[in-house]
Amino acid sequence: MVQEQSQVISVSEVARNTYVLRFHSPRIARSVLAGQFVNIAVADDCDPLLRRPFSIYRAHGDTCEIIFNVVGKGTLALQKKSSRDVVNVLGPLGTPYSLESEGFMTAVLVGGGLGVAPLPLSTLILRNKGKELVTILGARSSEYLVEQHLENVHVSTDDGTKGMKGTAVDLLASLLPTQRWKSPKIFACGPTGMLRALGKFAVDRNIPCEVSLEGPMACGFGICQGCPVELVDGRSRYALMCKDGPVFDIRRISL
Amino acid sequence: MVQEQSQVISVSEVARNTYVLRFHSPRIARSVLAGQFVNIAVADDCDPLLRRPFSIYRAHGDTCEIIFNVVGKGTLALQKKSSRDVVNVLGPLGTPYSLESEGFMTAVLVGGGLGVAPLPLSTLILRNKGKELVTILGARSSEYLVEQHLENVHVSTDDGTKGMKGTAVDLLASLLPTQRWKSPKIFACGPTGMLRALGKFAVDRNIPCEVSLEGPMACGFGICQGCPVELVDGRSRYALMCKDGPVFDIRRISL
Amino acid sequence: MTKTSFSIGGVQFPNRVLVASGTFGYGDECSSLVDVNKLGAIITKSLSMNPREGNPPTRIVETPSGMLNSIGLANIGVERFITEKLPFLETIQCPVIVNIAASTVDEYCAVLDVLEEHSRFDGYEINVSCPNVKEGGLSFGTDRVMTAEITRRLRPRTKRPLIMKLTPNVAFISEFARAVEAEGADAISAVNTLIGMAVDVQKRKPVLSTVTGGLSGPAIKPVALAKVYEASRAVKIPVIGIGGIRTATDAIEFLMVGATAVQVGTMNFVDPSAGVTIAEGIQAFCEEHGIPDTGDLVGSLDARVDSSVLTSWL
Amino acid sequence: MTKTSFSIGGVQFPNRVLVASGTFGYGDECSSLVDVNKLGAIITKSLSMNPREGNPPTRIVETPSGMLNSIGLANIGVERFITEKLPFLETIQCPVIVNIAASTVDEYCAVLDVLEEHSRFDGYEINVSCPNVKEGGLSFGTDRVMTAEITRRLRPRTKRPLIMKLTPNVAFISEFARAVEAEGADAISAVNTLIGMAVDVQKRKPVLSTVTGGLSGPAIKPVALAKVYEASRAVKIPVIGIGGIRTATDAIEFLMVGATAVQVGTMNFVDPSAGVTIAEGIQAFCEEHGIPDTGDLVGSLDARVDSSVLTSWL
Ligand SMILES: Cc1cc2nc3c(=O)[nH]c(=O)nc-3n(C[C@H](O)[C@H](O)[C@H](O)COP(=O)(O)OP(=O)(O)OC[C@H]3O[C@@H](n4cnc5c(N)ncnc54)[C@H](O)[C@@H]3O)c2cc1C
Ligand SMILES: Cc1cc2nc3c(=O)[nH]c(=O)nc-3n(C[C@H](O)[C@H](O)[C@H](O)COP(=O)(O)OP(=O)(O)OC[C@H]3O[C@@H](n4cnc5c(N)ncnc54)[C@H](O)[C@@H]3O)c2cc1C
Ligand SMILES: Cc1cc2nc3c(=O)[nH]c(=O)nc-3n(C[C@H](O)[C@H](O)[C@H](O)COP(=O)(O)O)c2cc1C
Ligand SMILES: Cc1cc2nc3c(=O)[nH]c(=O)nc-3n(C[C@H](O)[C@H](O)[C@H](O)COP(=O)(O)O)c2cc1C
Ligand code: FES
Ligand code: FES
Repeated sequence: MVQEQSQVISVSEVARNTYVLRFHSPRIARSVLAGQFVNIAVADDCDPLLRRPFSIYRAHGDTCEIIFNVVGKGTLALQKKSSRDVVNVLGPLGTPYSLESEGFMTAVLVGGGLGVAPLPLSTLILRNKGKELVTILGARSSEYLVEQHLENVHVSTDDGTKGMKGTAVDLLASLLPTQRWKSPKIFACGPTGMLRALGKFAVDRNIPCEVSLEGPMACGFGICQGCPVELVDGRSRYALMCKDGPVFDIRRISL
Repeated sequence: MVQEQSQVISVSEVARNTYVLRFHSPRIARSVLAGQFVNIAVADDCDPLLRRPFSIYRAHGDTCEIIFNVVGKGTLALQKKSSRDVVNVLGPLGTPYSLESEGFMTAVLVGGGLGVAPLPLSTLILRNKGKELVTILGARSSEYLVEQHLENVHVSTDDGTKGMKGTAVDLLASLLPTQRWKSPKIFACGPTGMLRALGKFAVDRNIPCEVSLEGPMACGFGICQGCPVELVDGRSRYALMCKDGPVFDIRRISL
Repeated sequence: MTKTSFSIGGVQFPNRVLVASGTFGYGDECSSLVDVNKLGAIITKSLSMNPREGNPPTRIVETPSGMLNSIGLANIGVERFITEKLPFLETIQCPVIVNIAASTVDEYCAVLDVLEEHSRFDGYEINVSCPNVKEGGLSFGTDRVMTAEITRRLRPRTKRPLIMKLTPNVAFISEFARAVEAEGADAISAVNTLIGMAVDVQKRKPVLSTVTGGLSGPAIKPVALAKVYEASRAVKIPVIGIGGIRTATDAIEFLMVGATAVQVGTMNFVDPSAGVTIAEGIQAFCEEHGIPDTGDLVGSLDARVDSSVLTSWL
Repeated sequence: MTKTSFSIGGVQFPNRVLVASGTFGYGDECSSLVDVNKLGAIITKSLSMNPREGNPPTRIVETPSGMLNSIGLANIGVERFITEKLPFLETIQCPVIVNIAASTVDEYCAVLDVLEEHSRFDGYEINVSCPNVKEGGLSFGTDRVMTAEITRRLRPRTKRPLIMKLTPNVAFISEFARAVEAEGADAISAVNTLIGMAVDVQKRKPVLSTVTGGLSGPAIKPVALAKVYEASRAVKIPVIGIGGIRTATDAIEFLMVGATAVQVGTMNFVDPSAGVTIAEGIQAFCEEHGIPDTGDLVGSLDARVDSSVLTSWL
């Protein structure tokens, strides 16, 4: 975990209301693992006060990228950044996907909406590991889809404008019987509702599944205790989303 | 007084740390009088919360200009604006210089530092009225001087890098005996310390003098009662800087 | 079409967004910028018996997401108000609530008596955040007995709505709410400003001439909301929510926690039409959610009260 | 070279900028990001006798220039603190103040007794913003008698500095300051969070699971400053100023109004090295102004006290 004053390189629109911010951050770029995030100070003044968390979308050489939707004042401020600006970035934060594990042969990457964010970095690592790769994306409609830097992509949209009409979980359910995935494991990211449905699907079929969660955070590195995630059993009632997560084995948590 | 959503046209640096912001504001541009000001909303969010007051520097056609130094977060936000931005402008506000009065023949415009702000608009009006014009500027050093759009300019700098070494008041004092100004009247703007010295100078010599003041404001149009200016006599103890001013006859107020 | 009107003490208000005392002058100053008839009501600057010059400069200072003021209740006094401002107020339709400030209980009564002679006024809001000169200048508003006493003395003098405006600078605002309800107040306004301070470190002096002042603006919204929640659960009379309201969403938060109406204060300085925009925003929210009456929002919060932090750990 | 150190109750602190309880963990979490030895002291997260899981989500929400929290004093309990955190704390030089929370007076005593067995700790800060289970969960901190009682019971159990941390949610903090001074507290910390609230209007629910929570951050700075001013004028013991400190200038404001030292809270979440930066900034200010000792700033405000708004009109 380091704090870097990062020069913004570019902000570009890659899909409807969807932006990629690229910044110079050598220490984070070199150490980040797939599923980890950064916490970015978006304003100079006091409003918005807190940093904003974003998954690392891509990292190459000295640069990192995040991908985001403009949903409020913090993301609006980020969208307005240009190469004249510097942002203060804290990272890499959190527990990554356990992509290095030997316990699976096929990685099924599932991204709902901007849940695509941690998937390109995951793809890169999985490819190097020589794992089989399937990517399943869900989006509201085709104009919101971000399919770059992924492999073996299957697509669903809520309105049917591209791919299967339905959710990413629907698509997964329809694919599963037809495909011959050798010892699959799901790595997912997306809205809580989707993760809940996906979790049920995976547990019912006994497919291992790791999900990356989202929720309010103040510090992002474990000192405020502001980000509890309810555990289903274990010694403690809560884990911290920012430190013990954002990636959790679906069987450990209650969504 | 109107409230306009004004398209920013440009922000340009005209002297050291000194910027001119030009914006499209037809209703204000057409009605503003010299010495009046606008109150500009600088941020979308809550910090900084209040508008920032600026004298109108120039107005032509549908556009207005203000000139400012970056001194804090509000002026920093303005400096960062570009032609992609819109600012909300309230104006024109306040009581202008009484340039239309018959009581003088020579207008001695005195600007200390960014007190030059209301002078170009004054120059335009005085020129149309056929008045004699003398302009006296004071600045910290030559790089801070803004001499455009003025007439018959005399300059002083604190460090002597241009014109007389000394303050604008020193310069005025040295010019007065040598010039043959027919029934002069001073119209000044600048830091309170300078206005105080200038006021004493003018009152001692019985030269009429109007000054434009600066100070904290919340609303800028008379509803918060936040901007009292102490009066030397009269029915009330205070006038409102934003409404009764910012221009006052120096004999009416206690600085 | 959503129903937006409501009534307090028999007076009908066209909508639930009022402009707060001291932030909209006497109603006439903003009339070129905003259609005041689209407001729920205008609440005037606090009026005292005699004109007050107010405090020396500096009277205001900006703070993060807020501002401090120490105006000193500068006002033209009730007589000049009648002669100079009533004529304009006669020309507009929206309700006018006159806010009264005083430094003795007798003065409150005297000001109200003058106003009672004029039929234009729709009610009174009583500012109890004033120094009680008989008690060495301590604020009436932090003393429950005095706050009740002011209510008791004013109540029989008018049939118009009597709205007691409470200060947040107390441990439990519910105690004050109950006290004024018991004395017959028609409604409560909550809250006035929080006591705060700012220092000029270069000059080593307080920024405000009076050392401390009143904090307002979005910064205080969370505190105001908690106070309104506490007050409205303690009494049956309507509570008018005030403090840091900037958007329609802010106003709806206040309605949901139990406010019957809201007041917009500091934001009038930033945007004199804030009140109208917020009133329209509440209506749009209702239309979007199929809510027939803005009153349906009032107290509609789904909260497990027992788990309030008042009985929990921070 | 400016003198930056000072002492409270015989303990020497290297500088006047401490990190506030609950905003810096137990001291070890941030050690990779910031040189903790450059802090005036670390104040730990509040510790109770037994571990506490904390409140259900949602525990935090951002507000204009601030945040609300309802952590529920999630902590590992004093025993695990000793076994898991003491080893790290032994490796650093800066003073460590342990903050204690409890729901009975006996529990405060019991936690302190455990800590007394370890020489590493330089003092105690007592968080009285806890629900008093014997009184139906009302906060100890808004009850002057209970606040005094906790002090009285703890005082004889330790020779180390006993710092009572007061809540701002009272009308007159000076009364509480005097009460704990009379019972032998070595110092006062002021302030804890302001009670506040936020609503999710789409869900019609409070954002926080506990309905209300504690407001902190720059938004509360003006209020905290006024409380510290009031408290420090009421007592002779040192007051440690807390609330919304973001910059060295903010910290100097607190020192000038009378704080002997300050604590940085919420800003640690935004910048874990805020405390160190602020300590350096205070020193730079002193050097620039030819001030030989940061202590010369303490109470150096030039204020005409009689004109405070407490005895004036807002
Ligand atoms: C570990 C982690 C990784 C994330 N990665 C990404 C990413 O790669 N790309 C991306 O676009 N977003 C990501 N998010 C969510 C992102 O942090 C929020 O969208 C952002 O903070 C919103 O800031 P804002 O100021 O624009 O919105 P605000 O003005 O704060 O809020 C606008 C709306 O967004 C909701 N919201 C705010 N914060 C969050 C949050 N943390 N989670 C869910 N909803 C929220 C609010 O409830 C509100 O409705 C991530 C969040 C976490 C916790
Ligand atoms: C009627 C009027 C006309 C003005 N015209 C101009 C103009 O044409 N050009 C220009 O550059 N400035 C002008 N000013 C001053 C300008 O409004 C302030 O410089 C500006 O508000 C500072 O905002 P900020 O957020 O950048 O600074 P802040 O962060 O608010 O403050 C930075 C520093 O500036 C000081 N300051 C803040 N506001 C004022 C103020 N109103 N007057 C004096 N000092 C202040 C503060 O005390 C602080 O030291 C005018 C002010 C008034 C009242
Ligand atoms: C500059 C100013 C002047 C005020 N004057 C009065 C007043 O005269 N009487 C009164 O009852 N409240 C007065 N108030 C308090 C407001 O009516 C309101 O209660 C408070 O500002 C909180 O609301 P806000 O955060 O929306 O501003 C004043 C507030 C401000 C900022
Ligand atoms: C997330 C969070 C947790 C806190 N936990 C504690 C705590 O355990 N004990 C305590 O005495 N104060 C606690 N506080 C209060 C702070 O120590 C401090 O008094 C308060 O936040 C005001 O300072 P600030 O505005 O600088 O944050 C906490 C504050 C926050 C924001
Ligand atoms: S966000 Fe602070 S502990 Fe997780
Ligand atoms: S700034 Fe509000 S009355 Fe002058």
